[in-house]
Formats: sequence, structure tokens, C-alpha cells
Amino acid sequence: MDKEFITRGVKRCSGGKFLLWLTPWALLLAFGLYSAALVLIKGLNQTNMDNRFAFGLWIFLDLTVIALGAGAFFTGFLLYILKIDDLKAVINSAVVIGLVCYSGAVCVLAVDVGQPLRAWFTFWYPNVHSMLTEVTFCISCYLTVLAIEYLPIVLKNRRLREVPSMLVFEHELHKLIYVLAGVGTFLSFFHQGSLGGLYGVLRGRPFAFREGLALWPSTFFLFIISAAAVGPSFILLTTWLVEKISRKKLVKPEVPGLLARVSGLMLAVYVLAKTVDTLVWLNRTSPDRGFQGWQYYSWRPFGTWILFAEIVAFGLVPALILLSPKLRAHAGWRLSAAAMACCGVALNRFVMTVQTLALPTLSFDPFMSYYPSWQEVGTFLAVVAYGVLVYSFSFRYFQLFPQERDLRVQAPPQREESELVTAGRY
Amino acid sequence: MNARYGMTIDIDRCNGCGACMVACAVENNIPPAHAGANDRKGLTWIRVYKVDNGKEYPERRSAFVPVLCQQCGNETPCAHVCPQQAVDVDPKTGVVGQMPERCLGCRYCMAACPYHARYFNWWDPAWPKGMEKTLNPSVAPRMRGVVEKCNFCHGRWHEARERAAANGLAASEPVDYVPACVEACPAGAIRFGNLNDSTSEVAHKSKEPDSFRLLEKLGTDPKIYYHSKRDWVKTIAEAPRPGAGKENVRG
Amino acid sequence: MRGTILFLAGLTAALGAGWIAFPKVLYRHSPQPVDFSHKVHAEKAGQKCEDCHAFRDDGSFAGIPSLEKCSGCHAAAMGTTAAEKNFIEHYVTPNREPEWQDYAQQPENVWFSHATHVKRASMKCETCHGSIGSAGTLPAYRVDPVSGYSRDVMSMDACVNCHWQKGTEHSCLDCHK
Amino acid sequence: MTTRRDLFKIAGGAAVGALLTPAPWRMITDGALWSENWPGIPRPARGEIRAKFTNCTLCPAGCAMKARCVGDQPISIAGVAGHPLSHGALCPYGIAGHHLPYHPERLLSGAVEDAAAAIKKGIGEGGRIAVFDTRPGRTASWTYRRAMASLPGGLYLRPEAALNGDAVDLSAARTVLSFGVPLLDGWGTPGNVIQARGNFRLIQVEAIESRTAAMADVWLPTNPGEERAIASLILNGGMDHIARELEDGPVLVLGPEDWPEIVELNRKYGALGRTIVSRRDAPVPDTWKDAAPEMEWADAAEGSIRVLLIDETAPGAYVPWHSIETRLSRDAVVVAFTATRDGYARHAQFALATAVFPEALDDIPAAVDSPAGVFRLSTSMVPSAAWTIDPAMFIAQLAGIDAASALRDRADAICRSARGNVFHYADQKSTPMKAMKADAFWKSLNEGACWIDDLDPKAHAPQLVARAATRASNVSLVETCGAGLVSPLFSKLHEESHVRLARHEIALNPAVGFCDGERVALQTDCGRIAMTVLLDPSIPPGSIQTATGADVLDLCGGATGAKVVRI
Repeated sequence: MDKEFITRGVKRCSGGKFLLWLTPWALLLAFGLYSAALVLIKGLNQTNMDNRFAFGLWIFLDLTVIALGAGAFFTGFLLYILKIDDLKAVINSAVVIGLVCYSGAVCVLAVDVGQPLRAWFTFWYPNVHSMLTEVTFCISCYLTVLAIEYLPIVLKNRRLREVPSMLVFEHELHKLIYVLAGVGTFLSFFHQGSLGGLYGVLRGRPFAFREGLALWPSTFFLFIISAAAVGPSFILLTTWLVEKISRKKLVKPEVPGLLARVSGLMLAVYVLAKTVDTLVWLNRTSPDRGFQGWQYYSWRPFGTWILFAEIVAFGLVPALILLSPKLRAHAGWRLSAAAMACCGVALNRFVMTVQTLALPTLSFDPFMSYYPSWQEVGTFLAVVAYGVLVYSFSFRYFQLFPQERDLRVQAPPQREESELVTAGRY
Repeated sequence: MNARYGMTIDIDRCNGCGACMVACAVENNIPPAHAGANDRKGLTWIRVYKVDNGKEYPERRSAFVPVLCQQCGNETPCAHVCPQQAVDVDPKTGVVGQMPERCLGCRYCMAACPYHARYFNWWDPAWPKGMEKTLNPSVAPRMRGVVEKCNFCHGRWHEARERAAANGLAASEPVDYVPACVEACPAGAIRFGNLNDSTSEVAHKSKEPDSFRLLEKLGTDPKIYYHSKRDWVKTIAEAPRPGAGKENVRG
Repeated sequence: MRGTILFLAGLTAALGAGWIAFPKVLYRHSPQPVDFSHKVHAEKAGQKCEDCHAFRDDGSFAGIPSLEKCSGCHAAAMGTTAAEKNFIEHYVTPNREPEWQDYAQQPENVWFSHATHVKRASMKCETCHGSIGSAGTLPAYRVDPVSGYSRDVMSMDACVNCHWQKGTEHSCLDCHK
Repeated sequence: MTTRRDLFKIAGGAAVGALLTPAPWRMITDGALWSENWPGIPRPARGEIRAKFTNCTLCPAGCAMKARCVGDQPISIAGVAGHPLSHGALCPYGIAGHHLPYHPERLLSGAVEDAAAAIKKGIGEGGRIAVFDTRPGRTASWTYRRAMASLPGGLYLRPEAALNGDAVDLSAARTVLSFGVPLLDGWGTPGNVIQARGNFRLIQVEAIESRTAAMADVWLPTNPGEERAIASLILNGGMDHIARELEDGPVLVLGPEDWPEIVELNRKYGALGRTIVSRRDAPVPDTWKDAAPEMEWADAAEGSIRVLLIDETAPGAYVPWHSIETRLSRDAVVVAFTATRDGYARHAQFALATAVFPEALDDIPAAVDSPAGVFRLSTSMVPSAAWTIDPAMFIAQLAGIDAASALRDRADAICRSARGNVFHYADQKSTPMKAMKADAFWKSLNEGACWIDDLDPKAHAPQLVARAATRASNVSLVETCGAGLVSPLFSKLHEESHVRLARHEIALNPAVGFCDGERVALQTDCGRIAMTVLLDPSIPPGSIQTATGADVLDLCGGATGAKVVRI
């Protein structure tokens, strides 16, 4: 049925199997859309957010997802700007992941605001001092860039190539790709930063406030570095996951190693910077504003353990693992380290968003806690489902892993047999 | 000559009756609590907190602290972060204005405000049947999904300016008016006026040694001055001290 | 070539729809209850705007006069025009307020003070209301059903421009409430 | 023939074209504008803004009010500056009083005819009829007394009079010793108390740090029920640090008046005649003199009343139902005139809906802290609903007397007395009664004015008498508005913050072992009521704090001790 759409020379599972795989995700998406609709129609009273917890699960999700999606721009940067050609093997997959993460984040943002119909005000009456303006502009621009980067992947599809004009179009786009990568990298760097700035500028929240380097608070740069660090790690994980699920070899063995090395390197830099930043903040920034550093960590359950977990357990440790060639070579170590790195950054985003709001600022404030409502969780799951669906389609019909074909050709025939038997789930 | 509207609140005079909170809601067309609203999802532009000296009964002593928008004058945190200029500081009055019809409800300003003086409209405003007849025409109707806060009763400010114009007075601050909470406070604990006018009562009181501002060290230069002769009350101006037992269960 | 023609065809069609059809479809027209003539009142009765559109004692602006004011002169029919007949029959006699539709009615969230503009800044009515005061008939009232605002209401840009030129633009809450 | 590609081209052209027209941009803008005022959001009425003056009837203080009205509809209320009694102050209940007519829980209509029939039947069978009036001294009260006088065996019952009807002159006091009296939180006229507050030291003896205790110069925390012991200790020269404070007179001692100690302390420190003074009430027409005497409900014979008419339109002291019940005969008919289901309506066969503030026209007698007699009206600012009835008119009809012009008649009587002064709210000027004609007086009363009597030159020092004493309870009741109805905006003080306890909310010390928001029952020997726990460390473990309300008062009224039990 859809055979003629599938890339030449790669094996994909039967349409039936594919549908079977899609169904649960489609259902999840439907449920998610329902809860999102509830929020949009009935208003944000459907969530468990309140005046003290003005931000909740969704902002945490946005920041995390976007950090993980950073693989797209950073790989692009390494490939097209620094010319590390081995990364061609994953760039398409990275772009798809980036697209999924960013578009998902934008959709959630639209649900998260009280008056989505006025979202465009930010473009018409922008407040140039606001980090959120920066974020909005960069995200929307970068999303366009990602869409354009995604086009050639689509256009490479067998059937579409039969249309000559499309072929030309795709060719033109390809010339553009370097420009796009450049622009994309710049935008993405910038708004990963502004996402960090988002909290760093909150002078009213000494827990989040950081002193500025040049125009931006230190969190601006920390977010960039940490995003660059986990981006590759996340690609590492997803690639491995797809290989497992589709039971196929998708990239040459040296590629994961390379990704791991890059990730480790960036992570090490991040841990160093983060440590310095934390020390400055604890000993100068915060006390200067009348808040003693220790007090933040005396509100259960947010003890100093969270600081340790963020910087050492999920920062330094994975960095060292990824940096050591021996451990890195071992898939188990490599993947768990990558996973840890992702958790570390997720934890960092959690601290910046949720803990910041939970901590009291007035002496007669209580310590606040918050649990998301099912509508919030539902919307969150919708993004996950949406991501899986888009990726599944892209993987089935487009060439996300250029090396897949060659790897199949090289593969010894009997494995060919076996593969025909258990013809992958995709 | 620009004005700098501000308030002095004498904590030693406040017995926490709540007249200011009710008067504020009446003046600004704020609806009664929607079913499901609680002390974390409510709309109380001015809110009276009960604070205590952290000791146990019978040494425990309490005081009532009305907290409203502190009208920060220096790098106003909320105005600084709003992505679409829904918050601005009026140079002529120093009042931090919030524009519900420009606000998209991102709540970034609420995260930015250290005083929790900003409130989000979680529900569509609704009044018991007939009660909408008592709405104040000088203040816009409320709407769902936007952030709001105290603006020193701008409806009254508009009226005062119109009166002045009608009486042929020149356009100049300060105009002659007081916010609803000031008018309502039976104990006269809240005073309102122009801090730039050295002859005004607020200017005097704000300079007294017993006057203090909340979280002054943040450097946001708030325009609400609190006043108390009790030393333990003065400590509420500082950052929280975990374990000092300063848990606030009332207010 | 053919492609270009087709493209241009689509383009022109859309342009036509957007510029000509759309405004017609969007705005709902509704006539005023009475065919009132400012011209007649200005010339015959020799009245100035503020004779009918008066300020109240508290400095606020009364806007469109109430039936009471009209009945002051129009207790009985003055003249034989259909409009007059209609007015007397349907409003004066049953003492029913005409549901005038206010072209210049600002949104609820706007505080517009006539006193500030007319008395302090001594602006002319025509500056904002144009020639309506000398028009022989009332133009149809056109309202945007989506926003619920009159088509002829002064837009914020217009306010801001003037305030900006006069250097009286300070903050949103100067005009919003 | 057109191919799919052609359609693409046309569509492309159309898309580009559309972007060059106002249509898409208009729609985007309209979307935002629509969000400014989407359906269902009420618009405030426009119109001329006027000021109207009246007096509050929500509690016996009767503070002067200035209402800001659009047309005739009050939209906000403030005090009247310079008022000699209320000094421009209002409590939160008064400030939002104009919402009461729209209260969702307001009592709507009632079976008036059936009630009338039942009453007539009751009287016909020769039973005693009685009116129980929660706020005596009003002109309506006089109407009831006249009506009862003209009915065979008619009784006029009232709650126990504070200070036996004598008044407190706070301005004269230098030291006030209060045993759990909410002096600064709803006791007298707020403005008057605050005005006087600067001149006296306040010593508060109370188990809980109430609003008054928190603002007192000295707070003596006691164990619940020990207040009386402390009183007698002070009386017998113990606690000399307090005794020393009391040296600084004039002294005023406030507390449950049924304690002999309070009376004794006031005698000992010479309060009587100085801070506690006897008051002349506003004159009444001579023709009313044959009205039935005031009788305290407690003096009515057990099981004697066949028909009881309760007027709780003007909230005052609440008498727990179980002590009223004992006065009723077995087949008694009880009719409550009220605006709420929460009060005596719960026990009456007939609850007849009445007008509420600011619908009703009524007068407010002098408050406990007003040494001079007063006469002021609460005018009808908004028309009262058609289905409401005026209890005074109803009862007057029952007795076949004419009371339609009672208020006017009394005003004229006051005018004839030519005593005192009239304070006009609009211009804040006083004119002597002598200088006013009856019509002018009546006019200004309706436009907002207050007649204040001269102090009685030959006033005798009041004689307090102690009643049979009840033991103090461990329940501290904080006043919610006497009127069952409170503006819906009080959610700001209840749900949306915890400034005041909501009804059926109970404040407990965390150490007691309940958790926040837990459903519990407050239990006394009179029964139990379900409550919601609010933890408050400032409440001592032995004590309970909850908001008043008829049912709670029924529960705790005569009770000596209450306990909280899980349900």
C-alpha cells in the first residue's frame, strides 16, 4: 500500500504493524488534546497552578524539552559550521527531534497563557527589556528555520522526488542549508540563553537572580552550555532507542562515540561554570539582597541534596564517564551517562522553575507545594505522543539515518534472512 | 512637578478587620470567590496577613499586616519582565499600572513579584444575580485569564482629574483623592499621599525611625512604608528565617 | 505562462474579496431610531453642541441627551416631517427613551473625559467628531459584531498620536481604566 | 483541463492576495478585541454619580453612611466624616452592606396568609401572644408594644439589655479592664471606640489573643473559664500590677454582665456615673405611653406563650433557641420575620421574608457607647422587593392599630421636645433642635441626619445588678455580622484569605492533633455542628475559636464547655 513511499533500500514493517504501533500514541494524543481543550475553553482554573505557583509543570516541561531538542542546533552547528562530517549520520534525526520539541513547546505555551488570542501582542508591542520577548521571538523564528530544515528531508521522499519542480526546490534548499544552520544556531543559542535569563533576571526572587555578564545574567550562558551538553546525549539515547525498537543498525559505531565525546566535553564545561556561578551566588549575589544562601536549602524537601544531585551526581559523574574513552566505548556506560546528563539538566530546569516559586520571599510567607492536575499531565502527555507520532512517520517515510542503507548492504546475508523474518517493528 | 504617590501603613493601628479588603473589592469590581477559589486562587489586591513573633502561647503576640502592590520605583520587577508592555510605571505619579486588556496572562510578572501582590483571574468574573447593578462604572469590568493588581484606585484618580479639569484647574499632580482602602480603614492606619511633597503626612511618616519597607534590600524602592514601634514587628521586613516558626496560617 | 495567469487570477480574486466584499460582510449596519438632523437643530434652533450634549454638575459628560431634554421643545410635533411624526408617536408620547447608538462610544476599558479635552485643552468638538454636528441626516451605525465596537469609534492609535504630539502621553492608565 | 498543480497555483495566488488585504489582520485584531469583552461579563451601568446619606442597620451601632450612587443605585459606601458618633468609620460589613438585597441565600417570600391565619387561630383559642424583638428601642419596637398592649395577654419580649440599658462613656475612661469583651472588634460604634482608644489604656483578660487582645496595652492570657477567678482576685486586691493600673481612673470594667465581680469592680473603681452613665432615650408621642412594658425574655413564664412573633430584621443580641423554647406552650405558633433562613427561621413554622438594608426604612436606637439618646433613620435607598413584608405593619394590622406614620410621629415628638442638636451629613453641620420645624427635621432625617440628645442634667448614677451567673466557656466566638446575610464579597476575608473565620470554620491549635481543612464536629451538651478545621498556633490548646452564627450560638449559648470530635 504505502510501499512506494518508503525510501529505496531500507526495510520497513508492514502497514498493519505500523498502524498497530501508532494506535496507543494516537489515543494518548487524543486524551491530551481533550485536556488541553478543557483548559483553553474553561480557563486555567482547570490546572492546579495558583497565584503563588504561577508557573507549573508546563514551564518545567518547556524548558526541559527545549534543552533536549538542542541537539538539533548543536549538531547542525558542529556539522555545517565546524564541519564534523561524521554527524551527517544523525543530523536528519536531530532536526526531526528539534522540530518536535520546539513545536511541542510552543503548543504548550499557547495553552499555558490565559489569553492565547493576544499572544501576537508580543510581536506588535514588544517590551525589549523582557527575556520572554526574546524567547518568543527566537522560538518562533527558530521553529520556522527548523521547518525549512525539515523540508528537504520530506522532499527526499521517493514519490515527491518524481515531481521535477520539487527536486529543483530541494536542491535550492540544500544550497541554503549552511545559511539555515548558521541562522538556526544563532537563534537557538540565543533563546536557550534567554530561557535561562528568564529566571536569572528575577531580582525579586533572590533564589533565581544572578548577576549579569555583559547584557545577560549568568544563567543565560549556563543554559546555552547545558543545552549544548545534553543535546547530543539525547540524540545518543533516541538513536539507540530507535535502533532497539526497529531492530536495525542505523549509524556507524564511531558516531555514538563522537556524540558522547562532544556531550561529555560540554557537560564538563557546564559543571565547571555552574560550580563557579553557584559559589558566587551563594556568597555574594544572594547575601547582598538580604537572603542568606543556607536558608534556601532549609525548606524540606529541597535540601542541599538537590544542589549535589544537580552538579555532582548528574553533572560531574556523567561528564567524567563520557570523557573517559574506555567507559565511553562501552554502550551501557555511555547510554546511562547520557541519561544521567539529561536528568541533570531536567533537574536544573526544575529547580529554576518550581523551586524558585516554592520558596518564600516574605518573612511571613509559607513554603508552598504544588501538584499538577490531570489536565496538566494530559497536555504534557499530548506533547510526548505528538513527538512519537511525528518521529515515527518521519522514520518510516523519510531517510533519517543516511547510513542505514549502506549498513544494510554491508550486513552479512544470513542476518538479512533473520531480519526478513522479524522484519522490524517499523 | 511629578508626584510620587505612596502609602504609610501603621501596623500598630491595624486590628485586621478586613475593611480595606472589602472596600477594595467593591471599588474595583472584583467578583466574590468563584466556587473552588481558595486563599491561593483568590483575588485580593490588598490582603491582610496575620504575623506573629514566632513564640509559643502565651508569649505569642500577633499583628496584622496589609500587603498590596508595593509600587516599586526602581527597576520595577514586574514592568521589567512583561513581554508586551502590559505593565508600565507612570512617570507623573510613580504608580505601577497593570493593563488587563493588554495582558496575555503569561504570569511572568507574578513570578517576578517578591510581594505576591499580583493576582491572576482564574475564572470568568461572576456575580450573584442582581449584584452586577452595584458595579463601579469608573473601573473596567474584569476578565478571565489576565493578571491584576492594586493601582492605587486609578478609577478615583481619573475622577479626581476630571473634577479638577471641570473646575478649571491646571493639569498637575498630585490630584486630590484617596484610594478605597485608605477611605475604608476605620482605624486610619493607612495614609496616602505624595512622597515627593515634603509637607505631606506620608512624606513625614515615611521618614520616621519606626518606618520600614518590606524586603528593602532587594533594591526595588517600594512606595509602601510600614510603621510599628514593636521591634519584633520590624523583623517582618527581612527575608524569611526558616525554623524561626514564622508560619502564617491566617491571612 | 499559464501558471502565471492562474496565479494572478487567484491573487486578484483574493484582493477583491478582501478589500471590497469583506468590509461589507463584516460590519453590521443598523439605523438610528429617529432620523435626527443636527443641521436643522443647528440652523433653525440655532443651538450649539453643548446646549444638548451637556456636562453634568460633577464634571462628567452626559453625552446623548435623554428624551426629557428633547421633550422640552418637542412636547408636541414641530413640523410635519415623517421623522418628527415617528419621534412623537413612538418616543415622546409613550415617553420611551430612543435607543440611540453611539458612534463614538469608547470601550468599557477606556476612561475618556470630555472635561479634560474640552475644558482644559479647549479642543473643538469637530476635532474628534468631525462634521456630524452639521450633517443633515444621521449616518447608519456600523458595528463590528466580533469586537462589538462601532466602526467609527476613535482608535487607540488616533488618541496616542495626538497625545504624543502634545507631549501628554505618559502611561496606559492615563486613558485606560 | 485543470490539473492539481493549477489549483495549487490559484491557491498560492489567493493566499498571497489575501495577505495584502485587511481581512486576515482585521480578524486577528478582532479576536483580541473580542477577548476584551467576551459574552457573559456584566457591564457597569453608566449615569450621573450622586451621593446619598443614610445610617447602617446591620448592627446596633448604626454608623452614618455616605453612599455613592449611579442614578439611585448605591455602588459603594463610605463613612460620614466628622460625625459626632461614628467619626467617619465603617466596619467591613457596612462597607459592603449595599450588596445584601442581591444575596443568593436571601429568604424569598413566605406564606404570609397561612401565617396570619395560624396566628389568628392561636389568639382565638385564647393563647398568649408575644413579640420577641432582637433590637428594642426602635420605633417599630414601640409599635409592637402598642400592638401587644391592645391584644389580650400580649407580651413584648426583648433580649437581656446590655448594662441594663445604661450607656458607656468611653471618652471619659482612662483605664479599661475588659474580660473577653471584643471592645475593638464589633463591641460598640467602631469610630467612637477608635476615637476614644487614644485616651485609655486597655487591659484585656482573655484566653485567646483576639483582635482586641492583640491591640490591647496589656493582654492577660488565661485558661478558659478562669476569667471570673481573675476578676475576683483583682477585686480582692490580688494581682497588684493590674490593681496599680486601675489606680489611674476613671476606670471602666467590661465583661459578661451576669458576673457579680464585674458589677463590684465597677462600683469599687467608681465607674458608675462616670464611665457608665444612664441615658435618656429619644422621646415618643404621649399617645404611645400606654404601650406594653418591655419584658426580658427570661422573665416570661415557662410554657406560657401560644403565639410568638420574632422580629430579627434588626440584628441585636441573640437568645439561644433552647431558652426561648421553654417559654412556648406545646402547640405554639412561631413566626419569624427575617431575611435569612439561618436565624430563628430554622425553628419557626412560618418564616416571612422581610426587606434588608438598604431597602427598609427603619430607625436605629442609641448604641451602648452613646451616652446621649439619638434618633436616626436608615432610609430606603433601593425599592424593597414586592414579596417582602414590613413586620411592624403586619403586627400593627394584627392588633388593628395604625402605625403607618409611626416614624414621622416620633420625629415630631422629638422636635416638640426641642432638646439636642441635629447633625446634617451633607454639610456636616449641626443645628439645634429648637431652630428646626417638624417638616424640615423630617426632611433632613430622610436626607441623612442624626438627632443627638443633650446629656441629661439630672441623670442619676446607674445601678448595675448582677444576674445569676453562668460559667465561662472555652469557646471564643468571633463576631460575624449579626445579620444572617453578609455581602458575598466577604469571601475575600473567608475563602480567599483567612483574615476572618468563615461560618462553620473552627480555629484550633496544631498541637490538638487535627489537620487543616479536616471535617470535625463541635460538640456541647446542646448538640453538635459539623465544622472545618483551620490550624492556628495562636489559639491555645485548651481553647476553640469559631465564628458566630445563629446555629453556633444555639449550640454554645448556654453551654459551659465545648469539645471537638472527629466525624
